Amino acid sequence: MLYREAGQFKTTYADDQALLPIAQDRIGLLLILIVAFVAMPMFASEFFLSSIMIPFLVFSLAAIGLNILMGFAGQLSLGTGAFMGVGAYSCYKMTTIFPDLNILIVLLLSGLFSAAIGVVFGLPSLRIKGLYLAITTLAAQFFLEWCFIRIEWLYNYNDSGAIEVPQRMLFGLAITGPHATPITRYLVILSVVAVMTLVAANVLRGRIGRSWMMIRDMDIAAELMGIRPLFSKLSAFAFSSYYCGVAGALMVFFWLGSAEVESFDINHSFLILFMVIIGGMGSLTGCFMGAAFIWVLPVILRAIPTAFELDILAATMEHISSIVIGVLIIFFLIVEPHGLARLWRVGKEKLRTWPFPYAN
Amino acid sequence: MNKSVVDSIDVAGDVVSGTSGSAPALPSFPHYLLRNAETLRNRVAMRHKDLGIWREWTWADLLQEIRSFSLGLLQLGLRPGDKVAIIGNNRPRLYWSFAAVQALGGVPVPVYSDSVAEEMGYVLDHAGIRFAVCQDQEQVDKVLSLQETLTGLNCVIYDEERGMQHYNKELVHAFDFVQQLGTQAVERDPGAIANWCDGIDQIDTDGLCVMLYTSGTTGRPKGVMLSHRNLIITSLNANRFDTLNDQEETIAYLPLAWVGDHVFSYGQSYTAGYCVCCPESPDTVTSDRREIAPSYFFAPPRVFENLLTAITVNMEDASRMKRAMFDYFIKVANKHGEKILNKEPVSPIGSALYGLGKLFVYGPLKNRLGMSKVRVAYTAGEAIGPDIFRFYRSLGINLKQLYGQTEASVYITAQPDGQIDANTVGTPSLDVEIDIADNGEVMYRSPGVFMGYYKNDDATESTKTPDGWVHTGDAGFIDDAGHLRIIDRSKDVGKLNDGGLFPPKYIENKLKFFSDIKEVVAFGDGKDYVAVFINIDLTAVANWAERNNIVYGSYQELAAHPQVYDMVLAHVEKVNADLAAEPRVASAQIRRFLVLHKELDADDGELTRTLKVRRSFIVERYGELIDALYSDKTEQFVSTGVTFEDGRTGTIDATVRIQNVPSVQRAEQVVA
Amino acid sequence: MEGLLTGLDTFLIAPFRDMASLPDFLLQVVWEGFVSGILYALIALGFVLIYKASAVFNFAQGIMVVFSALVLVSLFDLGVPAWLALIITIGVMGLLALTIERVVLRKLVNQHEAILLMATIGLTLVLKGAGQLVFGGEPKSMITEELGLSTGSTDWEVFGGFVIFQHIDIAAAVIAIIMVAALALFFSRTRIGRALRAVADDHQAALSVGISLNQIWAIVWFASGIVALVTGIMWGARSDVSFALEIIALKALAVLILGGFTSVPGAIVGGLIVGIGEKLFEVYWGPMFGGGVEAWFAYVLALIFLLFRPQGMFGERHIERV
Amino acid sequence: MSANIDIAGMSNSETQTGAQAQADAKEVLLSVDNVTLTFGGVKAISDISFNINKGEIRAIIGPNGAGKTSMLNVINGFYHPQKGRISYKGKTRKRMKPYHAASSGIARTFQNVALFSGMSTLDNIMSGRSLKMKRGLFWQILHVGPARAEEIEHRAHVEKIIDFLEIAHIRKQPVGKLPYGLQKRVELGRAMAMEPELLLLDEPMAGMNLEEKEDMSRFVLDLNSEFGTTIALIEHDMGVVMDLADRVVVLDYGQKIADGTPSEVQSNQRVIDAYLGVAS
Repeated sequence: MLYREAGQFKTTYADDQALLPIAQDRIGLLLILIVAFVAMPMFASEFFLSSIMIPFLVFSLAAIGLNILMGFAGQLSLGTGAFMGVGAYSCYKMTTIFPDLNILIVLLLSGLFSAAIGVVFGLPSLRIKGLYLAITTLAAQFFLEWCFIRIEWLYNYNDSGAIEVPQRMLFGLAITGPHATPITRYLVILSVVAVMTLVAANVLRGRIGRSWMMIRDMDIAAELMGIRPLFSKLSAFAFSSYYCGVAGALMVFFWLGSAEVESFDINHSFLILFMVIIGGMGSLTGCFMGAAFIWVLPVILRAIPTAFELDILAATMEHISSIVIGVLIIFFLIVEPHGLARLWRVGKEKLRTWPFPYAN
Repeated sequence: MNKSVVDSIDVAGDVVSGTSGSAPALPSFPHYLLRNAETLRNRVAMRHKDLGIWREWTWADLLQEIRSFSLGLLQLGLRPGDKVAIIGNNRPRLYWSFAAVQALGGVPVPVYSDSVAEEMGYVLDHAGIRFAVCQDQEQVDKVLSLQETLTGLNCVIYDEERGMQHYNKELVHAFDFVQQLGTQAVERDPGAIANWCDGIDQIDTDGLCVMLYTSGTTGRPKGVMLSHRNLIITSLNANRFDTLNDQEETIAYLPLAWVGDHVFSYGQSYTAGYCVCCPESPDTVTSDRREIAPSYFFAPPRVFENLLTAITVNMEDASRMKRAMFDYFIKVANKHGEKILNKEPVSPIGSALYGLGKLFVYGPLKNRLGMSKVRVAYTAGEAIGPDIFRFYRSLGINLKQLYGQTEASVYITAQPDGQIDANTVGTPSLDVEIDIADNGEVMYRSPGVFMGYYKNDDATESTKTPDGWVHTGDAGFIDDAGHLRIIDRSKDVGKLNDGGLFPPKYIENKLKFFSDIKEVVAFGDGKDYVAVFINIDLTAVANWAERNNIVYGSYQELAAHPQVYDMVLAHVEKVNADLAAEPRVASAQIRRFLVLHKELDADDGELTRTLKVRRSFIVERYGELIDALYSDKTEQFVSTGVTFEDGRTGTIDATVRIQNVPSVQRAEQVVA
Repeated sequence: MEGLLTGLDTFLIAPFRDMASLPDFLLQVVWEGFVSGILYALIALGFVLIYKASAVFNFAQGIMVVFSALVLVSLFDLGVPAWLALIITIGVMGLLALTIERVVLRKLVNQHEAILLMATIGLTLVLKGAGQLVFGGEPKSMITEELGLSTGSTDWEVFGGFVIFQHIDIAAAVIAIIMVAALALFFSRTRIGRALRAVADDHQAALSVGISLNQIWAIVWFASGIVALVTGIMWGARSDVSFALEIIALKALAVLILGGFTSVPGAIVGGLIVGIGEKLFEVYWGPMFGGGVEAWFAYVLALIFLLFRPQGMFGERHIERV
Repeated sequence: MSANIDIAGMSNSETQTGAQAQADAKEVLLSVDNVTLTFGGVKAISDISFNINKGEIRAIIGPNGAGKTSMLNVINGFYHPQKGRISYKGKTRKRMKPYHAASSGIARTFQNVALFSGMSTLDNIMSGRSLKMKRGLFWQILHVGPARAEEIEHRAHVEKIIDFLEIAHIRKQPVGKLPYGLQKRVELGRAMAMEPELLLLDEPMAGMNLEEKEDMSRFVLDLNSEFGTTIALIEHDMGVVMDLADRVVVLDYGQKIADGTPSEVQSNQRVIDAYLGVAS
C-alpha cells in the first residue's frame, strides 16, 4: 500500500544490487537518520539519550556482531559478553598506554584484539558444530571472565578491580569521561554504529558474506564449491568478535563510564542472544529491533508501577520482565523463528502487494 | 539533401510544408529516425529488460544501431523492394530492422512468431521474402525448414546467439555480424553514411512501407500493403488526438505482426518520439509492466478480462476484512469513479469516499497492475464487457475504446476523453470519413487507407471502392451523439419482416455480458420479431440459488425454475431497454425467450470444439422450440438426444416454458 | 633454557610432588572432587534423558534444579511437613513437565536443534523470573535434616593424616548410585523405558510400542525433573539454595561434551572427570594462575577434548553423506 | 559417432558436433584407477577403474546402492578412497580436499537438492562464482570501486546463466519455495557458474515430469556442446541416459560390470541381469 513501486526500474546492476533498491525504503531510512542525527539531539531528554538510546545503540552493535556469527554464518555462540569485555579492556589499556592517540582510533583498534581472541576460540568450529560449538564458546566466556578478574594488569591494578574511563577529547570536546555530555556521547556512538552497520551490510552482500551464508545453509555444498571452511568460519568469528569488541568498548567508554567483570558476564551474552533471536537471525534490521525490544521492554515495565502509582518493587518488575521475555522468546520460536525482522519483512511484503494477499 | 525533409518536421511532430514549393515533402520513418536522433538525441527511445536489467538506447544510439545494421544489410545485398521477414517476440533489434530495411527501400514483413512452420511458409512464400530477421534458433529453424520453397531467400539473421554456433555461415548471420559489416563498410568508405542518408531521401513516401498479413479467420492470410503516408499521417493524427508526446512510456508486448503493435510501438513512437519498452520474456510482462509503469497502454479486451479475473482470484485469498474493504471501495468506485474521471460533479461525500478508496484500494491496485501512470489506455479488437470496461474506468484509468482495422492503419474511430460509453467505439478519428451503407455496413475513407492486398487484386477491389472507401464488413450505426456503434459482422445481420435490423451477435453479446447467462442463440431473420434461446451459467446461477434458498435437483429443474425465469426476464428487459435507446436496432427487441433445459454441449454437436454456437445445427435440432417461440404457445414439450461423458447416449424429455417480454417504446423511435 | 626448565618443573612436576608429599590431603581433594563430580553427573543425567528421547538440548536443566529445590524449601517454610513437601514438589515437577510438553515442545516438533535449544533458554528465563517472583531472590538453606539426611561428618585416618567425609556427601554418592541404577532398571525393564530407548533410535519404532511421542516427552521431562530435584537437594545441602547454582550447572555442559549427549555412563564418567579434575587443578595448579581456575577448567578441558575427539568418549563416529 | 541422439526440439547438427569434438580430442580428463572405498568394513566401491574423456557426456548407472554417489564423492574429494588413485588433467592425487577439486574445475550437483535455502536464485548462482572473486576485505567493506565492479562483472555472467536456463522469472525468489524441478535447474546454474571443466550431475532428473526432463536434457546437451563442458552424470531414467550419454559405465554392488557406448551397455547380459532386468 505504502509501497507503490510501479515505475521504479533498474538500468544498471549497481542499482539493482543496491542495499535498498526500493525508493520508499530509501526515503524511510533517510527519515530515520534525520530523526536519529538531528531530532534526537535537539529534542530528547538527557535521561532518554543516556539510558535508552545509548544502551540501545551499543546493544544493537553487539547484536550485529553476534548475528553475523549466528544468523549469517550459522555458528552458535554464548560468549558474546566476554568478547565485548576483550574490546573494552583493550580499549582501556591502549588509551592509558597511549593517552594521546585519538580515542576513536583506539576504539576501532580495540576490536582487533577481540577479533584475534575470537579467532582463537573459533578454531574448534572447524571440527565441531552446533551445540558442541556453543559449549566451547562457554569456555571462552568463563576463561575470559576469569582473566578479567585475575590479570590485574588489565585494569591497571585498580583496587576496585574496575576500569575507569579517562577523559578523552575530540575536536576540543570531551567525548568520554565524566564531563562528556550525553548528547556528545550519543552522537559519537550513533556515528560509529551507523558506519559499522553500513560496513556490515556491505560485507554481508559481498563475496565474504555470501561464503558465510553458504557455510550456514549447506556446508558440504559450500565446500564442494570451493569455499574453505577454515577461512570462512574463522573470518566470521573474527568479524563477529570485532563488532562485539567495539560494542564492548563503546559500552564502557560512552555509556557506563566504568566497568567490572559483571558487565561482561554470561548474562550479557544471553541478553545479546535474546536480542538476536527476537530481532531475527540473519537480519541486520532485526538486530536493531531486537535490541530495542529487549532493552526498552524492561524500561517500560519498570515505569509501569510509577505511572500507575502501584506499590510494586522494582525487583518484582524485573522478574516479570524476565518472564515476559522468556515467554516471548518461546512464542517467537514457535510462531516466527525468524523474529521481528521477519514480521517486518512479511508486513512490508503485504504492503507491497496490497491489496492482494501475495505477489502475483 | 535529406536535411530539408528532416527540418520540415517540427518538434511537435507536425509536417510543415517543404521548402521546395510544390507538394509538401512527407517524411518517411527513417527520416523520423534522423530527426529524433537530432532533436531528442539523449532521450531514451527504447528499453529492453535483458539479463536482469533494463538496457536503454537513446534516439542517437538507435540511429547508430539501425544505420550499421542497415548498411550491413546493404552489404549482404538488400535492394529496394526486397521483402524482409521479421519473426519473433518484441525485441529491440527486431524493431530496429523495420527502419533499417525501410532506409534501403526494402519492405519489412513482420510475421506472427507463434505460427507453425506451414502457416509461416505460406506468408513467407506469398510475400517472396529475400531476408529474414529472426529472434532465435527456433524461428531460424522454422525458416530454414522452408528453405526449399523459399527460392529467393538470401540470408537469415538472428538476434539470440544461443545454439547458433553450428549453422551454415553462408546463409545464417548474427545480428552483430551484420552490424559489423555495416561498420566496416563505413570504415572503408566514410561516404557510406551520406549515401545512406541520400537513399532515405529517395524513399517514395507513397510507396510500400510495410506489409502486414491479417490473420484471417477464414481462408489464407492477406498481405495488407501500407505506405509511409498511411502510417505516418495516421500516427500523427493519433498522437494529436491524445496529445501524446516524447514523454510517453509504452510497453511492447503484443505480436509484432499485428497492426496495432506496429502503429503503437513503431509508428507513433517514431512520430511522437516516445519510449518503447520490451519485456524480458512473455512470462514476465506483468512484472515488467509494473516496473515500467507505462503512460500509454493498449490491450485487447481479453487482457483486461484476464487481469480482472486475476484480481478477483487474488482477492478471494485475502483476509475477510481486507476483502470487505476492497468490495466496499469497489462499490464506491462504481458509483462515483467514472464521474470523477469524466470530471462530472460528484457529492462531497462521494468524492471523499473515493479519495479514501484511492488511498486504500485504487492506487495500490493500479500500482500492482502497473497502471498507475497510465494517461491513455485503449482496448479494441472485439466487444468488451461493459462491467469490465467500467471497472477499470472507475479505478481512474482512462480506458477508452477504439475501432480500427489493419486496412485503415488502425484508427477508424476512437473515444475522445470524457465522451466514454461502454457501448460505442467513439467518433471518427482525425481525417477519417465514415458512412453507413444501406445494408448497415460501416464504410470509411481516410489517409490511412491501405494501398491494396499484396498480389490479390480481386480482394482489393471487393474491399476498396475506386474513390477510396473501404468496406469494414461490420454493421453499425452512428448514434445521436455522433458515436459509432458496431453491432455485428454485416454478413450476419439479418432483417426482420418489418424491415428492422436484426444483429444476432449484438443481442447475444449483450445478454452474455450478464454472468448468469452462458450462451444465447437469437432468432429473427425473416421473422416478425426477435426471440432467443438462453442457456444459464450453472456455476453462477447455482451460486445465486444457494444464496436465495432455491432448492433444485438438476440442471433441468434449475433452468425451469420460475425465479430463474424472473431473473432472466429482468436481464432481457434491461437489454430491451438498451436496444430501445438505439433507434437503428430498437425493433430488434426480444419479444419471447425460453431457457433451455440442457446445456449446449460440444459432445452433442451443438457447439464447436472451440465452444462457438453451431447455429444451423441448433435450428435443425430444436425446430419445435423455435416454432413454439413464433406461436402463441406458453410451453413446448421437447425430447432431446444427449451423449453422456462416458459415451453412452440417452434422451432428455422436458416441457420448456416460453416467456413473453414487454417491449420498450421510445419517443425517438417514432420519429425515426 | 634455565627458565624453561623451571617452568616445566613448576607446571609438570611440582604439583605431583605436592600430591605425593601430602597423600591424605590429596585424598581429601579427590573426594571433594568426586562429590561435586557426582552432582555434575546428576545434572548431566537430566540433560541426557531429555536429549536422548527428544533431541532437545535442555538448557533449563540447571534452573530446574534450583526451581525444584526452591519449591521444596519454600513449602517447608510455609509449614508443610518435609515428606509432604517432597511429594508436592514431585507433583509440581510433573506438572511442569506436562506444561512444557504441551505449550512448548509439541509446537516445535521437527525444528532445528538450535531452535529447540533457544526455546529452553527462553524457558530458563521464565522459570528464573517465576522462581524469583514467587520465592524471592535470597539464598535459602536446604532442609537437610528434616529430610532424614545426616549432616554430620566422619573422619578417616589415613596416610598419617585424616580425611573428612561429610555424611551428606556420602548420602549424595549413595543416592546418585541408586538413582543411576534405578534409571538403568527403568530403561531396561519397563515398557515405557524400552519405548524411551526406542524413541532415541527411531520415532516410528516407539510408536509401535503404543506410546505417543507426546507422552514420552512428558515422561522424560518428568524424569529429569526428579533428577533435578534430587540434585537440588544434594547441592542445597552442601551449600545454599540460590540462583547462583544455575551458572554452576552450566558445567554440566562440559560434562556432556566429555561423555556425549546420549550416554548415561558417559554422563557419570564425564561428571567425575570434571569434578575431580577441576578440584585437583584448582588446588595444585590454581595458585600458579592466581586461583579461581575452577570457573573455566571444565570448559577448557571440554574444548581441548573436543579438538581430539569431537564425538565424545562414547559417541560414534558420524559419516557425513551428501 | 552416436548420431542418433535426439531430444525433443534438438536438431541433430549440434549434438553431433558435441560428440564430434570428443571424437577428435579423445583426451582423458579424469581417470579412476582401481579405487576402493570402505566404510567401517563395508565396501562401497571395490576396485573400480574407468575414465572420462574431455568433452564427453559420461553416464554412471546402476541399481540403488551400487555406489554411484560414492563414486562422485570420491571424484570431488569428499570421500577419500582407501586404495587406488585418481588422475585429473594428468595429475595423480590420492587425497584431495573438496575445495581443491572445486578450484581445479570440478563442479557438481546433488541427488537431493543442496541449494542454499536462505538465499535467492540469483545469490545461489552467484555463490558459484565464489572462487572467481578475488577482492579483499578492504574493498568488500567499502563496496565501491573494485569490489562493486567485480560483483557487477559476475552478476553479468550469472545473468547469462539465468537466461540460458530460462529462470528469469524466479531470479529474486528465495529458492526454498520453488518447485522441485526449478530447484534442480537453479542447482545446475550454480554449478555452471563455476565454469567447470568437469561437471558431475547426481541424478539431475530425479523426480521430474517428462517436460522437465526434456528441458533438463536440453540444458545438459547445450552445456556440453556450447561450452564444451565434460559431464559425468548419474541417472536412473535409462531413456535419458541412452539419449544423452556418449559412454556409460555400469556399477552394481560397488563393482564395475560394464563400460561402453549406450548400445553396447544396453546389450550387455550382465547389465540386463543386474539392472535393466530388475528395474523393468
